[in-house]
Amino acid sequence: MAKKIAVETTLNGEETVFLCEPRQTLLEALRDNLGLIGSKEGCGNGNCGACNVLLDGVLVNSCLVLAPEIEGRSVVTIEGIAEDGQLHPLQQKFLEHASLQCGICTPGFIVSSKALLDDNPSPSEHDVRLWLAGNLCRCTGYDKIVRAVLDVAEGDA
Amino acid sequence: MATVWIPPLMRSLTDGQQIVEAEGESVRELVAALEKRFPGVADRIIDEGRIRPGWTVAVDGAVQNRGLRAAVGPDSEVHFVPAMTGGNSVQV
Amino acid sequence: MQALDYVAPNNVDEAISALADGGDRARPLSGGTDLIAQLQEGRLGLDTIVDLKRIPELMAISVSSDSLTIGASVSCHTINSNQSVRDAYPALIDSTHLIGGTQIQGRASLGGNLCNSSPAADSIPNLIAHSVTCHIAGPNGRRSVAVEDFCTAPGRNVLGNGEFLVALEFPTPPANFGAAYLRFIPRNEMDIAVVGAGASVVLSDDKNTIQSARVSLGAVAPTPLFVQEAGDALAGQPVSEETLATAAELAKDAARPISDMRGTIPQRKHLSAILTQRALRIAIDRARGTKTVDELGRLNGHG
Amino acid sequence: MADTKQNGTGQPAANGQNGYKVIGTRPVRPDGVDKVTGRAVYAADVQMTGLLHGFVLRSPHAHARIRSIDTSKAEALPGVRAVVTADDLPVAEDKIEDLGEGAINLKYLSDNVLAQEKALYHGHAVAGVAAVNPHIAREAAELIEVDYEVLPPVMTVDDALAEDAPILLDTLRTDKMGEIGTEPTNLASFFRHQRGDLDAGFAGAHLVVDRTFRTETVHQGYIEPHAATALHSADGQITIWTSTQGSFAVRGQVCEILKIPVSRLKVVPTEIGGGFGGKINVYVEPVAVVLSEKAGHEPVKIVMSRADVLAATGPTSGSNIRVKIGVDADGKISAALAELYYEAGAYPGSPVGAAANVSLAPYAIDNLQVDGYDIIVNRPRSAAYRAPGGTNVAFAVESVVDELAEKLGMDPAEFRVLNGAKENDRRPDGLQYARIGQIETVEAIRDSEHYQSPLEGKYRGRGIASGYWNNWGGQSSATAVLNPDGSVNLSEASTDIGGSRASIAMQLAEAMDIEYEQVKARVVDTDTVSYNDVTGGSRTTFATGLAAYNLGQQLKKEMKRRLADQWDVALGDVCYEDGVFSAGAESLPFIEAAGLVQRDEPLMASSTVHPQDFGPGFSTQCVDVEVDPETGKITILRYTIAQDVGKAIHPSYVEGQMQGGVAQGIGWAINEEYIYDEEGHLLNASLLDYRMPTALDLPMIETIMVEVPHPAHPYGVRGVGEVNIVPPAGAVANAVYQATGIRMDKLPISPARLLEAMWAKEAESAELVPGDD
Repeated sequence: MAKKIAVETTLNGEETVFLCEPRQTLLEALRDNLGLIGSKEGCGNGNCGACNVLLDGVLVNSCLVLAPEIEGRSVVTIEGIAEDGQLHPLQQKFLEHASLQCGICTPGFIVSSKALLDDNPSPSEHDVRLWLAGNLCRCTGYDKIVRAVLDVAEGDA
Repeated sequence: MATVWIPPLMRSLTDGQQIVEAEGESVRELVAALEKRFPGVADRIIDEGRIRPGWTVAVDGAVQNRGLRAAVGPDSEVHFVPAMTGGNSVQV
Repeated sequence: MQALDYVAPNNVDEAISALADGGDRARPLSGGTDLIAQLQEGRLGLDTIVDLKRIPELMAISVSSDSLTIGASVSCHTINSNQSVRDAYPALIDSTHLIGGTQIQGRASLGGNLCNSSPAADSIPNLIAHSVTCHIAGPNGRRSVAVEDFCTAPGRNVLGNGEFLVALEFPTPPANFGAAYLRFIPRNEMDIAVVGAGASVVLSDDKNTIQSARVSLGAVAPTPLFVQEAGDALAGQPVSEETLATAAELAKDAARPISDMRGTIPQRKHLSAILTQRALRIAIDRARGTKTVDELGRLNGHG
Repeated sequence: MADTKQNGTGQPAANGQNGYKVIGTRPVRPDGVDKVTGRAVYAADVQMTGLLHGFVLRSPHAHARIRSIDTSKAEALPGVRAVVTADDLPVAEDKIEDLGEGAINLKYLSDNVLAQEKALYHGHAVAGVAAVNPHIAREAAELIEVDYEVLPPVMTVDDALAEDAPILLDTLRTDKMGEIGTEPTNLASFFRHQRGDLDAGFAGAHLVVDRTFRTETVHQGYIEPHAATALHSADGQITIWTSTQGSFAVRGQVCEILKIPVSRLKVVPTEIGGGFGGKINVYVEPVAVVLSEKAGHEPVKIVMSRADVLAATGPTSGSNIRVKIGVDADGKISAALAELYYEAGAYPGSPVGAAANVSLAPYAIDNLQVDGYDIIVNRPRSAAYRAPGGTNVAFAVESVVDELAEKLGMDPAEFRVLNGAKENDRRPDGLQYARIGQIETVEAIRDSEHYQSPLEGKYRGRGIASGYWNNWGGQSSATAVLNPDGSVNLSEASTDIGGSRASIAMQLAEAMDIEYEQVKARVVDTDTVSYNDVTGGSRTTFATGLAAYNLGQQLKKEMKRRLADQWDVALGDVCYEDGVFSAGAESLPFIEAAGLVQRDEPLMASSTVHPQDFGPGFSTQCVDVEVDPETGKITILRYTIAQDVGKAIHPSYVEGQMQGGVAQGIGWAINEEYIYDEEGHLLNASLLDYRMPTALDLPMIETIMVEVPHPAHPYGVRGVGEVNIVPPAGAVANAVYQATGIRMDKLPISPARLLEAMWAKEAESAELVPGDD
């Protein structure tokens, strides 16, 4: 079996050290080594967005990052979106708008939407659809997801 | 007498009749009555003592969970049709 | 995925020696959006991954009076976020906004897109239209190659053993320069180009004559195609739909596509002309300083 | 009278309507917070001590005889704990069993899980490996040596029915409703619905349109890949944690495949990341069980890759369809014929039976014939997909209907009103409809702001189409425990894919006249409640909701009985109104009563139901498209769906079902398809090249919930999950015709296909108008 290496990182705001094999993706390390199951694998090659996380504040597919790459960097996953025990406004609005059906894509959508609103606090419907085009949802037809994001954006504006 | 709609592929057994009348208080009795007039019908509808897998019986517009034991009224309309469930339908 | 070693050199020399140590079972890693996906599929027999993103030179964007230099590992997201690049090279942003979705752009780099050397790569026709020079480092020192000469076959390029791409240099556009990149995909995002077209023009001062032009196509040949004859035919011609149609026909003639699951030969030939013409129109509008955002949006499916 | 209302802002409504307190409101679902915070446990999220990881080796060939399998090198790899092949499964009988989800041949069921003599599609499972991590399991699988004799592939209806076609299954004989053929064949079954006098109907017709159509294989496309963890304990007890639409369906199938009694197997449903019909059949579950046993009773988890999901699970049938419809001078349909050839995949069981019923269902037709052919080909065994078979045939029928209306000079909505099926008319298989809402859905579209507004611009077009889905009742079981604080624990076994815990809890709350928040709904395992059919067939809110309603009635009744005893009054004197029990001077709010009635004895209720009177669903939809004449690409500009929903329990989730079905239908219409090479290799087994719609490919989807209450449900519920996917392809095709003048007879209407059709049309008109070059 391959040798493991230690990786030091800031995970959801906490200094963290974990062991991984270099061939493990960040997604695998998060789920299997660190017990953070909120990031989901829908495709394993960057085409569905269910594993999206923020790496140094930038939206990435965690299935396309090798775990050792996050040495010294900061990672925020769906588990780090709520703050001080309060749901993030996006999480709250996704619930109110029934923006999830099966829910498997939801963590990825919330992480992506947070990245969008960090980048552009008042996006248009088109901006939302373009930004979220890398996140596939098969249940909702996106309507209620886009409405939830726009609702939060308007609330912030 | 109940009215029975004969599936097209069985009409060779009923001299081409689409709809026949038959006596019976249950589907089982109805099939028995049909079998007397049109030998071979029962074999096509029943397999190992139940409605053939993949098929179902409907009485008065409703698919019958009780199959051969389902009650039939004097003015009932009875159909034998492919079963449809939550999965695919004809998995024979 | 097969077992791997991971090294992250801090400078170009360390990277050269790491790649030399690994031989042909070592591969440089930039954004990883192609490489890691291929590793997951088990398509590569590799032992060592050399992560280039800790090397400052590969992560830098620098502007001089002559040129813009973008480190080979700089992510599309970083490029998109750089206002001076956005202002001076709007056509570059056409590509960096099209490579994958937002989260792919968070990682994918121009260098990676180029070194993956897919015939359908969304950045390469654009780099050709911009007359980009590729700066390469390796065990035998440094060298430079014109971008249109970089790719040699699907998935293959001029990089020799132990060599890697350091940076891409964009000459500062002359006055009255405009460029554009367009691709055709069945969806509006998240697709591989059926055909891509990059175009650039330099107009006369009155902006009614094309002084020079470059046209390039993606996904219609084993490598991204520099259609020099189309650019040559435009040089000295007045800006008109007829002129553009002539160039479009030359692009169509130059295209030598295959039929595969993403497109047919007739479709790709046809789209070569359509996209060339559309890209030229936008390039001209940009050279003239006319707004083209709406059309761009529609053509790229962002409408 | 239909109660029609438009989708509002999506904001939670304060109160329900029509006298309901809970029904019609939009509360947050019980599993919501876990799903927005990443805590919800889906199948791949299961972790346990000593967990091994499985990998399934799959056939690289579409059609091949398996001569031998050598697993020795795989077994020798360090870290490998078990390797299994079909030889590790009990010998399955070539016999049809009804496992509650449709009749199924046990040998086919088993052979699909691990190929026995033959690999029948690219991706067919041939061996399984368990190892200490997924990487080693995969490496080991690559060391398994399979000796294949490659056979010519049979990929389409035409291939399969050709005179000298290679035979996939040696023992298969055509079943013509109980009359069994004698020759080897790829035609698994044939059936016919027929009534009236077809010849006379066509002979007397003023106008007849007769067209043939082709649709390609498509996948359900759930975002969660199949995954299962199995523990075969040393005491013989087996537990499977899996993502499924039916835990009892998994139990039934696994017990049949492994020949074990149900008492030895418990199936624990995890949260499920989408199913749409594709998570009913078992794939990796039995493999994980035998691996677990062989690996020394350690738990084994198998997570499918996306490529495997596309190559080996799910898809629904490609089809060849002929539709011929005649109308009289007034536009009334005088006769209709539909011939449906559906590709079942490697084993019999396409949804052609359901498709036959969908085919002409929206119309009242006296003279009708529908023929159905179930055909096997070297593609994955087809699985149910949202209104199975419906989208294919509705595309064909609605295209022909549109052409008829056009040739008659009639508005397509008026044509559908004139010919619309209503109460006492007959569906294609001859059964009479009870109260249905087809015409109401057409009228809702006809009168909508969308349909009434002009559509301007070149290469733009508007299309409408209707669709039917049978829906289903099925069997449900549930229990309710009354807590002393007045809350109720509702345990049910319908796995929740789209908010059904909420809609079922709401019905219990309504029945008991308590707050929604007082009901705690959870989905339980197969050891906890009695048998429960799949979440499918649009049955869950209807049937499991009915069970919840019954639980409420039982609890109220027993509470009254115990209060009468406490208060020493006659049972008939105890009233329950507005959440308060009373009898004479006695009065007690529900919450307090809940404590009082359980002083002497706890209180719980159980309910089992198997309703057979389920109401079918209809939908009519309207779409505006724009076609790029230079690329053939379709842009969906605007979309409105009207659907008869019976009664919307949780309107947000009903709208969500409508919007989701439309989105899938649009994908099917314009881009989704399986692409194979000549040898039968699936080329596009990724979410890059299997092109499901992204957020940027769709507009907002406007919903009109038409409420024609279903008479046989206490709240009028009809299934709402499926019919929405039936019309979109037809609607889009009709809109494309308006935009381009071209009737597309193939799905998907991909840019390449539409571009070619436009070229062909250009060439044709160039020929017709000499000199106009």
